[in-house]
Amino acid sequence: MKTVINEQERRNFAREVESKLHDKLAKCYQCGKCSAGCPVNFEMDFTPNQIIKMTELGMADRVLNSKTIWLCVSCNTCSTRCPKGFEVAGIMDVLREIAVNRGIESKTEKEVQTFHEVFLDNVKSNGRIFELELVGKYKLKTKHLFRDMFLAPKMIEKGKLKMHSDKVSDINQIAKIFKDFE
Amino acid sequence: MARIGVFVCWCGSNIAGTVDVKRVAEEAAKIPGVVEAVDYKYMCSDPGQNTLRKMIKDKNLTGVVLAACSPHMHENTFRKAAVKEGLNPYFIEIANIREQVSWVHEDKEKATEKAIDLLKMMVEKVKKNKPIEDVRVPLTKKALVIGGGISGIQAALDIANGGVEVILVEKEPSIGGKMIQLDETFPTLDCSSCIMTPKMVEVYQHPNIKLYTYSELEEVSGYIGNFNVKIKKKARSIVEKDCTGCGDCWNICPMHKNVKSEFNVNLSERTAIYVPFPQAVPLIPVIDRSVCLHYKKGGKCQKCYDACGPKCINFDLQDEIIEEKVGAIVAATGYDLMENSLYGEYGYGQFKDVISGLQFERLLSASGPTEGVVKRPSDGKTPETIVFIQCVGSRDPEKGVPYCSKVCCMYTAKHAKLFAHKVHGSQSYVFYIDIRATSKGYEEFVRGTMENEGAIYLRGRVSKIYEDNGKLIVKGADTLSGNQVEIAADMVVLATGVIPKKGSDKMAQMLGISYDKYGFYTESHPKLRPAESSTAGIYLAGMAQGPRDIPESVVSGSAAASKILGLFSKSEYEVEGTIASVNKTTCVGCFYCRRVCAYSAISKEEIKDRNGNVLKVVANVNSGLCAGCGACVNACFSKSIDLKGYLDEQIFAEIKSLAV
Amino acid sequence: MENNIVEDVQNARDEKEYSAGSAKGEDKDKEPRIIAFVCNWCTYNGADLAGTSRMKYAENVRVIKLPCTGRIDPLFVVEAFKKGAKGVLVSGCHPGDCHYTSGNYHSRRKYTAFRDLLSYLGVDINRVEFSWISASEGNKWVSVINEFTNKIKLLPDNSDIFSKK
Amino acid sequence: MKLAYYPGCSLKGTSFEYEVSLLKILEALNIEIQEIPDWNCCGASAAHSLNHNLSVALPARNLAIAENNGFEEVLAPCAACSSRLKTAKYEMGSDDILKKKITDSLEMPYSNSLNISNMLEFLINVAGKEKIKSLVKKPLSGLKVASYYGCLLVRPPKVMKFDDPDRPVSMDELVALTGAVPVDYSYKTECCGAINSLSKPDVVMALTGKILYDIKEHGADLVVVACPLCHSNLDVRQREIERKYAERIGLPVLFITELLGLAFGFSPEELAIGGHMVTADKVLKKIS
Repeated sequence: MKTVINEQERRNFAREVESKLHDKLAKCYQCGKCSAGCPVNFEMDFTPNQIIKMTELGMADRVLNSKTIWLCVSCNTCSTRCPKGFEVAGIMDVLREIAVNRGIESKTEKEVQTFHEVFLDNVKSNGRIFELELVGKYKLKTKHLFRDMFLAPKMIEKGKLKMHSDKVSDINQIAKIFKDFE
Repeated sequence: MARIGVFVCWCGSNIAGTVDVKRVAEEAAKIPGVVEAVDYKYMCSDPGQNTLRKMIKDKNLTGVVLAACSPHMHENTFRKAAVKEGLNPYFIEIANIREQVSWVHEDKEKATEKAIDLLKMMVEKVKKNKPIEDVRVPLTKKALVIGGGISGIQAALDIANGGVEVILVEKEPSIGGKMIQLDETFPTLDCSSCIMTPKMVEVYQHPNIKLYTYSELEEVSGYIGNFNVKIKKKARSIVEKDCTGCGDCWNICPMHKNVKSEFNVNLSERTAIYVPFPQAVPLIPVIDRSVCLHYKKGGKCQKCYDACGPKCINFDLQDEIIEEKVGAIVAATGYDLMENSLYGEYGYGQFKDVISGLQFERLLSASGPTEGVVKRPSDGKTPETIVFIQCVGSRDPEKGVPYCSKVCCMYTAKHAKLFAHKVHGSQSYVFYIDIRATSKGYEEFVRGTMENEGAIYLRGRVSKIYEDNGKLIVKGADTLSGNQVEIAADMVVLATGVIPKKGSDKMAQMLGISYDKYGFYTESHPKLRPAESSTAGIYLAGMAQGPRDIPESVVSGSAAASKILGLFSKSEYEVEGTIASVNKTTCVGCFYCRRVCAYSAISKEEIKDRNGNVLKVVANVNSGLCAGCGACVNACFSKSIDLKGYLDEQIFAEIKSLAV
Repeated sequence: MENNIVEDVQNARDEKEYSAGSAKGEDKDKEPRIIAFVCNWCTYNGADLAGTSRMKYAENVRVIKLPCTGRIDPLFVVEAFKKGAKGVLVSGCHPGDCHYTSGNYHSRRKYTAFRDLLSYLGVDINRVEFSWISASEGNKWVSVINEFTNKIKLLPDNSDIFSKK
Repeated sequence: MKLAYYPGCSLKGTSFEYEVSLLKILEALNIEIQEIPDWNCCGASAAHSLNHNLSVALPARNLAIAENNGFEEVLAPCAACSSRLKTAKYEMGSDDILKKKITDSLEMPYSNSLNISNMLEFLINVAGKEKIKSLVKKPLSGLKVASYYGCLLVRPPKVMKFDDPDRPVSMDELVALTGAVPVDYSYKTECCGAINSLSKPDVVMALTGKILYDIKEHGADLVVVACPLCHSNLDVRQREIERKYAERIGLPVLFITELLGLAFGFSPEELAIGGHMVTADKVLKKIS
């Protein structure tokens, strides 16, 4: 792999991330403790420390299209153990947000992205999560109709899947929050 | 009224080429108070100096101004000449018309104007000069060394061999410090106790060294050449002069296997009456009163007393306070290792086979708990795979310290090497971030561990250690290949960061020396005065200043010693007289000056009436400690401190001379 | 001895005449004078180095040597302006290099507070410069002096700096 | 002190057992709580993954309502909810501009002064260990219990400010109060895969499997958790994991509130233990 670094682009991207992150990329000295402890590192295409370095070097395309940013489960193991107190989990949030803002759809981790989107839609319309609706819409969108289907009957039997949900009564305020911050 | 003589030097054509020296002299002669102004080709030459001396004598001068080269060149030359004619040396002032005029300007008119200005300034200043006497401080030619580790031992021996008496104070029951706990030392792999023990014995037997072990510094007062120290000699419960070190007492102590050995870093046990290790110096036991049954159970147990042939055990001995006068002090208080239990993810304290680097030293050592056979603390089995983790606590501003501990790269390479030597077919893995091997032979040593002993180095940190079926699963990263790696190890050794000895900040406060935010003592100048503390007469050595290895610790001990021998080579300590002095009539005792003084040179003085009642408390400048920086002058709200040689009125006179 | 007394009396008389004389010689077109308060260890040596290296710079500066910037009383600066200086430079060792450990920090702290006071007194704070020049920075001394001199020359010439505008 | 209760969506849905048992033990502890009126979803992982400001604004509405209703303390039993509420408080505490934007949007005064507790914090700091101990009527002696903390109860420490992030003890202490034996094992704070349960089931099963098999190996009879998502992954997916790795686990997963409830003398039915996918019947026989 070879990357020609364009200083202007590098600086723009690094600064965009830093300003959203409220942290400095240069703090990272690449010890790799984040990657060492990451529970989902084995599925990632780049380790978290590589993502940090690539962000610093302005490799926006590669970072924003990576599997890593969508596979991160925000368990915060990395941030907790980072000797430099760097916001490792935080940078994943920032990169996901930038990717979404730029309209980049994850090619490999579409399900994760879709799940988050469906989830937020559900919050937007109900104010709370209606689990049955959430699962249903997610399955429709991803066409994984039958995955996990065998769980459903038993869950219904145990009373875990409710057939209706309580909505937030002041749903206008929820709509306003979404309008103000979306 | 002032009688000033002015000399304008040509410096050949160096000055005369650009400055109209005749005109400068003519202008000078017009200044009131100037009795004569002359120009001369080379003032620093012998004839030049004679001209100066002659005029001082003939014209009965009260002050001299030379317009010449930088005072850093010849101020001393002219001062010496003045002294020969009975003039106080501080009545010589120099207007620097070479470095500041002739060499840096080209326009002769403007250069001459400037030269006249500079000369005028000095004439006005010298009119306000007052005689200054250099300060002479008597010296007590005896040194105190605090800390009996390698750097303290080196300092003590060097001073003692220079013919000066030394008092060595060590907190622990034996001298030897951390170095005596080590097995072999990098990069030569010579056995630590083989090179250390003879030095310890030499200290013990040296006629010029008085050794106080199991003792602590209690109080320090005074200043360079004249320190008064109080040493607390903690009660050993042994009459030292009678003890033969036979061992009958500690062999019979019923507290066998009950107390963790400090020397073996908790890997073995000791008794309540004990010597920390067999080669201890002095070989005199001490009773640990916090665990001894005699003290805990109201005097019932006295087995050691019964077993002791010379009957040198005395349960009633009390702490003693010893007072000494010394002229100089070496602070060599050493270091501690960070607490590994801060790292919950590494399971230190939870998993028995996760140990510290110092513990591994003890496992390697022939005098250690396993007699040099590497065994796992959990089950005594010989480990086949060991994972070494570097930078545990170091370079970790979140949980540890941000600095590099400097010795860990090297001792880890040594550990891996010795492990390969001791256990054939074994395998070491070393997690590192950067390898710092910068001294002579170090890089080759580390390469040797990789290339010849087959240690695998992985660039990355470890995140977590799990226990699984008697193995330690080490989950780390290899950032070079971009992989998460898991290694099943039999043992994990943590290269723990170095921190200052516990209480080093208190010690610094007692000594009046400065220390950094971690507690390491700071040097008077980081490059040029590395052996001196910020306080005159107190010197630094060893890890108390910051992480360093054995050779550097030895060098620093010797450096401190040579500074002290140099100090003691004169009959008195001389300080330039340009120091601060307090006007005790106007001082209001706010002591803001104390807060800015970097030398702890300002003390409180009580002004008493005839009956001994304290009228007020004022600042007093200790001439032995004052370095003459003048920060206190600037800090004083009541304008009660001034700096000799740079008095307020002198500076104002200089400024005034420039009035247009 | 007697001779001396005669000379002294003469001197005292001269002093009055001399001051009167120099006041007469005041010249409106005179180059602005800059007073530099420097520490003995770093900046003074830096200036010496500029000399031994035969670097050239503006003639306007008059150096007053003190042991440490920590000794430089803000009143010296006020006095300098009162006595007609058009600019004042304070220069010492770089942070961390102070010969006296911390004198330059005390100085810096003092001057941060002092700037407001100067400005209140009616001094354009552009006329006060604070810089770190080490003993090895002869070239920096030269550039600081030249730049500061140029800056002073460009400022409007209000010869009486203390009169509030 | 008025105690606010923020149930969150899970406790009203898939993890209803948590709420049932929680209300039971609070009743026994004589602690009164009131649900935050008209609360909304905290946004969970989805909000902070896609929109940082939204992830602060959604929980902020709940906090603002609670504050304006005179509450000083909020109990958020769901680990994810408490994490989001605490993070929102932390973020608004360190970013005045964001705080202003949010309060402007909510059109409510808000001082950011509420204390937020997750279940473990609440039990230890608010209810108190002494009081809990005094209520134990039926000691669960002989039962070996593994506490599973997961991520969000203790991480990140600068936001949570509770227990040790790598060697937590609070849940084990609660287990010990019931008379049961806490089981030590390695994966106490390993992540179970969390929100990726639906989108990346394979990853979740690998992570959860590792945790469950480790607990099993250390001889525990059951697992306790204080997080609906952990519970869902450990309990609902357990049979699937057994099938995938062809090795039985059979570990009932209880909420810590259920375990305390049992020790307080409530019946399994009262605590809705029957709502779990992995049956606890066999284990419960051990103590009856």
